[in-house]
Amino acid sequence: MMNDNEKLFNSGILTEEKQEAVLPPMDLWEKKKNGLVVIECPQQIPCNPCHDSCPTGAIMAFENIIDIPRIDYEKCTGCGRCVARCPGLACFVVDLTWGEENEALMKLPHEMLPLPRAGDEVACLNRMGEEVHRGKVINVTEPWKDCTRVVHVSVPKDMIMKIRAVKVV
Amino acid sequence: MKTTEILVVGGGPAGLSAAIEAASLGCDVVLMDSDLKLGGQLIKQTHKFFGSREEFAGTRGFEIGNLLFDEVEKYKKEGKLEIFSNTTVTGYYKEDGIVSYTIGEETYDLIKPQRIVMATGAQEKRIAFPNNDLPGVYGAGAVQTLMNVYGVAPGEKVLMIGAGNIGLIVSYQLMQAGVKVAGIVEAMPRIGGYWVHAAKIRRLGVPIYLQHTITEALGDKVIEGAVIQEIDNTFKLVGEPMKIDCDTICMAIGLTPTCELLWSAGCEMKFVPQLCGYVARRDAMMRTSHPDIWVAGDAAGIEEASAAMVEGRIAGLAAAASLKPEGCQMLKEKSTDYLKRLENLRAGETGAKIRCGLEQVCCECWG
Amino acid sequence: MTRKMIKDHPILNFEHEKKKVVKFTFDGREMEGFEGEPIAAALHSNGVQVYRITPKHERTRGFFCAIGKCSSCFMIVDGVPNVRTCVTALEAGMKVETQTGMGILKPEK
Amino acid sequence: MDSKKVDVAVIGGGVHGCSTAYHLAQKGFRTALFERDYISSGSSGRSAAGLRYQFGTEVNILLAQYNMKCLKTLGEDLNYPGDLEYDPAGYLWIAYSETQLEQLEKNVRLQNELGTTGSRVLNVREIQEVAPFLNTDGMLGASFNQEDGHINPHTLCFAYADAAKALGVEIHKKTSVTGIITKNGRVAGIHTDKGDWEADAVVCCAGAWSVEVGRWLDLEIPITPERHQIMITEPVERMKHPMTLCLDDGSYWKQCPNGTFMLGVGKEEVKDTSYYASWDYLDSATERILPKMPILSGIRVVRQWTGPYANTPDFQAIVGPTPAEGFYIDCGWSGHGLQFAPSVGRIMAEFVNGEKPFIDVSMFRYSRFEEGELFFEPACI
Repeated sequence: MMNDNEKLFNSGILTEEKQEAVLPPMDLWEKKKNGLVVIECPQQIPCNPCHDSCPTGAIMAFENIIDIPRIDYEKCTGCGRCVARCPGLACFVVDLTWGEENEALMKLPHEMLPLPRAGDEVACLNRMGEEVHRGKVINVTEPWKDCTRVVHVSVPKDMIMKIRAVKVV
Repeated sequence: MKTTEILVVGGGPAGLSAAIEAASLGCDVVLMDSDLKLGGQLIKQTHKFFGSREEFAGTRGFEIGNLLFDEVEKYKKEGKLEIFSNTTVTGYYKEDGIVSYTIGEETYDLIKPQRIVMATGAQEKRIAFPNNDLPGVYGAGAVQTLMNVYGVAPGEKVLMIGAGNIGLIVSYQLMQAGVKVAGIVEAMPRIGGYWVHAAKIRRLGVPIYLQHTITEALGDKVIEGAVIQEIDNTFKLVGEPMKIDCDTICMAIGLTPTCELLWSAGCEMKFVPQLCGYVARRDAMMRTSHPDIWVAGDAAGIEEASAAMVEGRIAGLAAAASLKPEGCQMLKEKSTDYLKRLENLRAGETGAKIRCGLEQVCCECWG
Repeated sequence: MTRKMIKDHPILNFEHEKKKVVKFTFDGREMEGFEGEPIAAALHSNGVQVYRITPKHERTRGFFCAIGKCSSCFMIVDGVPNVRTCVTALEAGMKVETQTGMGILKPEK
Repeated sequence: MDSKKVDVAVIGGGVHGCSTAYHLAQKGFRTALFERDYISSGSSGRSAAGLRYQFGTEVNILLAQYNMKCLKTLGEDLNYPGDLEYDPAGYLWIAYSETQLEQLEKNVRLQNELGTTGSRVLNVREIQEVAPFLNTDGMLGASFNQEDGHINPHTLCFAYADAAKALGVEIHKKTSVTGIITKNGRVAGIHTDKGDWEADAVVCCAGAWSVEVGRWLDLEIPITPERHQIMITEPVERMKHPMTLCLDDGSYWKQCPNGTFMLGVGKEEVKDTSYYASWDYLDSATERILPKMPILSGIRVVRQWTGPYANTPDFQAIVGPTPAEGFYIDCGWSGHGLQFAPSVGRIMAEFVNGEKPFIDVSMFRYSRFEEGELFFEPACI
């Protein structure tokens, strides 16, 4: 039988033991203005639009289309274009330099109604859809003008590895 | 009797691609599709496609459909491509290669093509449980048609059966349409679709019940709920039955190739579980054992639409090149690229099943 | 009764307002739908889910495959039984009826 | 490979093979049945599945009486849980010329004399009574028997096969017989693609494919396979309408218990066992049938299929022992064989057991062709 963590992972939830692998190096992350990308794409699938959409080459070219994305964090500018392009909505940007000491800004993909607007207080959801925080929407962008929005929301720093979606309440 | 150089049966991703390629080589092409609207599954897809730039990765399915329609329009204007929608091909008569079809419910006619590309797609599988016939139990493709093509919600609260890519994607699309998803039931110990598709809906609060099955649909005249229960590794029921509140049950058990015309044509067929049913044996250029018939898309084995489009392009090109000797060079040039793209789409862990299936039905070339 | 249509959608624009509204009847009740949409879709949006009653076990049946393959949505349309309503376009003035059993052949006039 | 051993090997999983195996097992023979594909996959499952008293030769009429009696309660007698769909909706043979009518009258007279009292000759007004939807233009009269009818050919085969299995018969599906073993001038077994079986006797129930089986023993079984086609429509509510056969153009049609109409026409066809249908069949059948049954215009045809007749020179079966010792045949039914499974299955078991058949079928003997003793069945299409 599967243990609980396997069960969670097998149903689409990135468990803590697997999170390490996708995190940027902390020293760089803490300093990088505008944030760095976190990509939660643990399965080899034939897909590379994240690389195609990256204007700086931070998401490196794929040797094989099924490769898991590799990131040159030095080049990442936190622009969020991959956030809006990834078909799996697996890219997120986390800006640790934003706001007060304990705050961070998360740039999350969003394709549901109602659309959040800047200034809204929204429910912040973890990977299981549980509301773990109420955060303030700072900005909403639509980088590719294709209806996929990137919602910029302020969150407590210690929540950056928990929050993965927002919901208008 | 009407004649044409190439008949393409089916106007989904594979059929449209085949028709475009064949027309690009100067062939007269007739494309027939049984639906009211062209585009097959493409026009129902609001999610962005996987793959690479060549397969329009990162573009939404229905928008890819529009791109193909633009190409179709071009060849229609040039008089190379004729489209029959709402037209069901009803028979292939092997003796003289004649195809029968009906337009709508009334008109019946015949056409004699020189070559045929069968891109007939797939149909939904079902599983048995009490009340699985009640209104409110809908196929996943049907749910997509209703809500994404015609703008009609299938219900207010849906239980999804099956966590393959279709079950996961349709769950997400239901939420986009403002429909609640009560949960996704999956018999296997892991989701069958892409992990990222599952993550997308999990973070919106949709439960996925792994190693569960539906044991009963509730309701008298229409669906009023469902009962699900855990199963063990041998698929035996364990645990307690759990009642799920829903008014719709969406069946995303899987698809099986639509292959009646291939059987009628006497194509060599083989049952390949990895391709989800009976499929025609074919060579690398998608030619079946019948020298005038090619196959492409889900009809050749259930796979993603991206692969269907590439297969369609190969089949359309190869069928056309068999009529236009000047097309052979083109076939040689383009097919290398197309085959490489297919190889990419089928790489890795998620493509293992397809690769294993194809090994059983592909031959280098027919004698 | 007003139709239940999906009006707001984050991705799709159905442009329902640009479609031509036509009237038809279902078992004598007047309903509205869009010209050219499948009869089954028009009925569903009007809250009708039961399209026929099966001959042997008298089970209710409705929409299922939406591609004209499964025969679940057979109805009597303008007097003709066994019409696949999921792939038959709605026209103004259509008389749509629940099909009980298999449909009755009528002599041609 | 070790060869397996039975008393009798039956070739062919059609209705005659299944019935024969069942009757052999009843007599205590260890029996194995071999079918290349699945049970009922050949001509049996593809037949129009008519059942009738109305034949025109004595032997067929006597056999038919036994068949009809058995078929009525066969499901229960064989303890079959499914539905055989036995449906006595009647059979109407329609004459369009004096000669045809005379033949029908002759058939009915013979049937009545032999004890089939339900058969009678109808005038045009009476035809309208039993088949109110017919356009009777050009019809002179008909023969009719209300007890004739229809059965589901698949479940009929399954019922016999299951009953045979319950008596210990080995049923080998997806097993092709590839040859016959002989020893000291008599049959000793069979070769198959799954190994050899020893058997003291072999019964060939291979229908149109029997010619090939005969050749393994240097027998020329005079069968010409002929493709026949059938179409089926969407189901509609049951109407008062018997199976109707028209002698002017060979067209026939009936409504099956599930409401579908089965349409067919006897016409010049290719002489092989091909399963491929022809596009012009829809035209040729409908242009004959619709004027006679106008209410069907507009009904949708949903399926068309083929199945081979096993035609003999006189369109009568070949039944009984052969010059090859231990080799028995039951084939050549020329399109009306399905319904003869109850009687002839029993008779084949009697032959193998060395008994005198309960109905004399010597008219069907293999040697009649070289003896020049052909006898034609007038009631077939």
